[in-house]
Amino acid sequence: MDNITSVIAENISYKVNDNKLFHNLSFSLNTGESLHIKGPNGSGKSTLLRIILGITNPTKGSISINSTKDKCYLGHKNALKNYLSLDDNILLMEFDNHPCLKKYIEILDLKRYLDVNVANLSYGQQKKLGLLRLFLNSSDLIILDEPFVGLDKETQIILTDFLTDQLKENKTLIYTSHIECDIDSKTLLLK
Amino acid sequence: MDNITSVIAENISYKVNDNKLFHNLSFSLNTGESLHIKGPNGSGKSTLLRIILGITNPTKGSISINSTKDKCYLGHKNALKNYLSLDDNILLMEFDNHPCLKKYIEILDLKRYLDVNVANLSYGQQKKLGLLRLFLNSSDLIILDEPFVGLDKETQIILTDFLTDQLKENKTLIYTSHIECDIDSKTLLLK
Amino acid sequence: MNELKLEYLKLKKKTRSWLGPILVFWLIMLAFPLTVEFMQDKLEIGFFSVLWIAILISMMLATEDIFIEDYNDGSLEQTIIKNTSFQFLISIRIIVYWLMIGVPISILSFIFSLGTSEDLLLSISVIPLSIISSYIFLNLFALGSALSLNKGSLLGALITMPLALPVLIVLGKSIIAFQLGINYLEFILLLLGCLSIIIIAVPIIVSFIIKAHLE
Amino acid sequence: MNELKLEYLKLKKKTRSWLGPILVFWLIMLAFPLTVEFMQDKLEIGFFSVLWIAILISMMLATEDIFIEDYNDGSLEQTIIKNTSFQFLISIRIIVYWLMIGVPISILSFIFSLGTSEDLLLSISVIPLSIISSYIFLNLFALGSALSLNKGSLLGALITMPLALPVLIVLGKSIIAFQLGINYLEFILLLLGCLSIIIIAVPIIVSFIIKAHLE
Amino acid sequence: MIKKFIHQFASPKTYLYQVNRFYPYIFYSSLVIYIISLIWGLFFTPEDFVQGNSYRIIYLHVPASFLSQSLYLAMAVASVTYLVWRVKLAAYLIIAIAPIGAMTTFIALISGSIWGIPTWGTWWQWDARITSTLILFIMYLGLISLHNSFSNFEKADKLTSWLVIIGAVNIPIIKKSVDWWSTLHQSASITLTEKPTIDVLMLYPLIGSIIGFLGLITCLVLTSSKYQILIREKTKSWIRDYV
Ligand code: HEM
Ligand SMILES: Nc1ncnc2c1ncn2[C@@H]1O[C@H](COP(=O)(O)OP(=O)(O)OP(=O)(O)O)[C@@H](O)[C@H]1O
Ligand SMILES: Nc1ncnc2c1ncn2[C@@H]1O[C@H](COP(=O)(O)OP(=O)(O)OP(=O)(O)O)[C@@H](O)[C@H]1O
Ligand SMILES: [Mg+2]
Ligand SMILES: [Mg+2]
Repeated sequence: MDNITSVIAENISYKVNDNKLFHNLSFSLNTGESLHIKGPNGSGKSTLLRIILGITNPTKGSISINSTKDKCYLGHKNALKNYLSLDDNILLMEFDNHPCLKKYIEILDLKRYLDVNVANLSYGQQKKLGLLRLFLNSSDLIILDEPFVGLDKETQIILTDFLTDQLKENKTLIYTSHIECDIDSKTLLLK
Repeated sequence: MDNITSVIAENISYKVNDNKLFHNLSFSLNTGESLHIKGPNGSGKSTLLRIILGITNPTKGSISINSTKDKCYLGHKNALKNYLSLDDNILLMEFDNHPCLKKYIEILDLKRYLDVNVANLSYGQQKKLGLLRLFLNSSDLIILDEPFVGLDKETQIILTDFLTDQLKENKTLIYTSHIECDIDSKTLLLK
Repeated sequence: MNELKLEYLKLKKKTRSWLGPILVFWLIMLAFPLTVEFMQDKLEIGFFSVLWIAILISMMLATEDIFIEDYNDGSLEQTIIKNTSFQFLISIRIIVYWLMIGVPISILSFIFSLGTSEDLLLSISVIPLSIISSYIFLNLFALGSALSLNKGSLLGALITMPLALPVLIVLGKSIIAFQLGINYLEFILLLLGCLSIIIIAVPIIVSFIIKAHLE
Repeated sequence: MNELKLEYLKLKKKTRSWLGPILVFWLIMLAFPLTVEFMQDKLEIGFFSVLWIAILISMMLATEDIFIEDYNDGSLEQTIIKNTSFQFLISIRIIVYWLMIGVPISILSFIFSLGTSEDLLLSISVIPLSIISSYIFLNLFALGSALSLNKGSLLGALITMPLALPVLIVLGKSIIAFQLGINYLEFILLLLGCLSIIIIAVPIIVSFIIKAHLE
Repeated sequence: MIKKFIHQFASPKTYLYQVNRFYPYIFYSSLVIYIISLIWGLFFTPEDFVQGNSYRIIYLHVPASFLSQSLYLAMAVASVTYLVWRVKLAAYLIIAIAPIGAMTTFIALISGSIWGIPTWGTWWQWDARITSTLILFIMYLGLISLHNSFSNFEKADKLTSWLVIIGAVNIPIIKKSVDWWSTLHQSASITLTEKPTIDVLMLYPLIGSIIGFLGLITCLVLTSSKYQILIREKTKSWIRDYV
């Protein structure tokens, strides 16, 4: 396993309206490594992830990411279209021709619901559909914001196994989760 | 402790578009008792809660609830107004004069954010604000759909303790949760 | 009236929802004389037609998200499981919208019509018409909005359009009646009659529709 | 053009979003002659004014939730972190809206104007005007919509209104120019000029605004 | 008893097999009838004394107008059946008929408008019969979108049936409008009780065209109801055998 550095954060700080979320944070991650960002509610975990993604700019410091591929991100919001059927949503994610699509639809037990509108799916089923973006990803860097929320035990295990496999394939993983999970990872504690 | 029956469900069934969610379900709960509805994603837990609340009608069967007070319900959605500050949201919930308001704002660590728009709060903070409805409730029957989602460890414990106290005060509790919690309750397994 | 206050609070903070329709009304009334080179005396001909249409449109805009926001964020469920009357809350909300949007627009109507026709009596006669009609339209479009809670649905537009057209016709006729000095009051009474039916019927129907949507 | 297909798919399923504005356009054009007792020949006077206003309003309605839905459901974030150009996607979306709403409305404009003026040449001259103006309006209001991503904000309306009025004036003048047989083409060229600037500028500004909102 | 009978007969499965059996007969015979009456009406009847040749649009207008109402009545009957006996097939029929009803009403409106230009000098008049026909058209569209706006089919069926029944008051209004209000529009020229007020030479082809049109539209309804059954029962095992 060649350990190439894939994410380096140097002295990043962030504050909104005099609310200092974090200060002089530095870390670096190699490929194949995973980082679990921990901290109480409102400590700035999601914000840090958005900074890593480049959506938000840090007040100070810099982030560099060693990959030209698209990042794979899943946040609190699922980025699904409520008024479209499951099928159409897969089309929108441009996964309709993905070789593994069938397999994961099967695994996640969504097959029966392909023509049901997303609005009618249960909370967990919507989350599962959102997770398709992860399961079918083709990127080096995976960033997940509370991926286990709303999933039943069985799916949580499937997800953990998948992530462990991805790490073996030398991908980099950064995630937050208030739910314990068995992924071998470094920890970053905020506040 | 006088055990009065507070919820009776008789032979309820529900189906949508030939998708039979549950069939001939019966249970009864006394005051001071708690029911944990379990089941995989999409098994109809949320739907069952909505049937108990009277929002959805069961296809067959009947539910009777032995209380004239408002029910206390918290679903997957927080029923908050994004564009209003925390303060205004509390006003909308009509809790602005509640004697315990201050205490819980303190406990939930929301004090600093009273004039921040809900849209800017973190996921867990929004959930906490939604939980105010529960903490300040004045009803006999408490119905919660995955209340632990997105909360940090500390808040999860606060919530568990609160619910245990409520049960001691002879309230009835019905909830679903994929996250384990230490509430002494009956179990109903769907599917 | 705590409900009234709370509804007011919510609407007030959504500047776009209440000031938006008023601005659109203003835009239309302003755009009308700009787009054609009328002589001042001819302007009056199309003016009232445009005025009624502008009221119609701004009321339609005002009601666009009158229920859908509550539907999406889960507030409707909280409202329904309460013991308070749902119909009552719907009426209250419509009244608040009317006070915050309908009434200011009626005053603007008066000003614009005074500016165009320079006939004080005629302009004053516009006030009751626009006040009543804006209330009627608000109710109608609130109904339409409830019917279209589901994004894909056109039901709202289909049902409200045929109901709105007759009101427009009556409005048009009232002005002519006023100008000819006949029947003006009868038309006002007719509108009030419609209004009184609508005020009672709409909250009932809307509450029924919303409950059906939530199920 | 996979992007075009996907945008089309999304809009198509939201019947209300695309058919709604068309119906409103239709409603306004239908309401206009109903509200005033015009002679057929006088009808023409106010007609074009109402036509341009109707196009303006329906384009405004069309763009109301052109970005806000993606903003609320988290799709915008997914789009931004992709390597594909965000500006390009915005242009594509506006084009799809124009094809699904602007173009049908232009055709309706032609039909209505033929029905009113019974002058075939004049009605044909309306087509390029409405096609170009609907595209301009769509771009303008898309900008407004991006500025108002935050519900409380009126910025969008305040910025787009002053920009929309000059277009309305030019539209009004073009028709008169056509009727008098002068300068019609110059006006078309003027509009095309505006359009070409707007087509390039709006996606850039909008992508910038949206990114600022997401931060 | 009745209930049992209805349920047995009206199972989607039997319905589907029966439809497949009779479909070709209905289709070809009505096609022949319609074509013959059209040819007869268009080429072998004299020019109208007042209206000249334009009256010949009657062979489209009258059947379409007639069917637009009959289809609505059929929907009303199906709605009652559904609400009273809970026959699923009836619910499928309602939603199968609605688009076709909308289509025929549209044809009636368009052909009437076209006819109006030479005879009345205007293509539209806010006259009672025309207005109520327009309302019928809007009602059809409304029913379709009502059904579409609920994802729970059962609930959609129930609400739609109620609305169909409520909306049925419009039908007598259309029928009687010409008698209640004096209007531009023709009053009925063919009734069951009185002697027709129309020339016999036009009458037979007209009746023929109505029957033929009726048959053709029935075929359309059958096809669309088949399609509806395939969608709604797609989870049932017998459908898989059928397909
Ligand atoms: C848009 C305009 C029109 C509409 C909506 C319309 C609608 C109707 C309707 C609903 C019927 C009743 C069919 C029935 O009772 O079964 C009908 C019948 C008829 N219409 Fe029209 N019509 C229109 C224009 C015209 C025009 C312009 C004419 C000719 C001058 C015309 C001539 C007739 C005749 C002769 C009948 C047959 C009457 C009967 O035998 O019952 N209609 N039309
Ligand atoms: N405009 C603002 N004014 C004040 N505070 C703000 C503002 N915007 C955001 N914040 C604060 O910034 C923090 C953002 O936290 P973030 O969403 O990153 O938390 P988190 O660690 O992901 O929490 P959770 O576990 O609840 O998801 C919150 O504490 C929020 O209150
Ligand atoms: N229109 C519909 N067609 C088909 N299935 C539907 C329809 N509406 C709802 N359902 C199904 O009904 C079920 C509703 O489940 P519900 O939301 O009650 O699940 P849940 O047990 O709360 O799951 P979760 O743990 O994910 O919250 C889902 O399986 C959903 O797919
Ligand atoms: Mg977070
Ligand atoms: Mg659930």
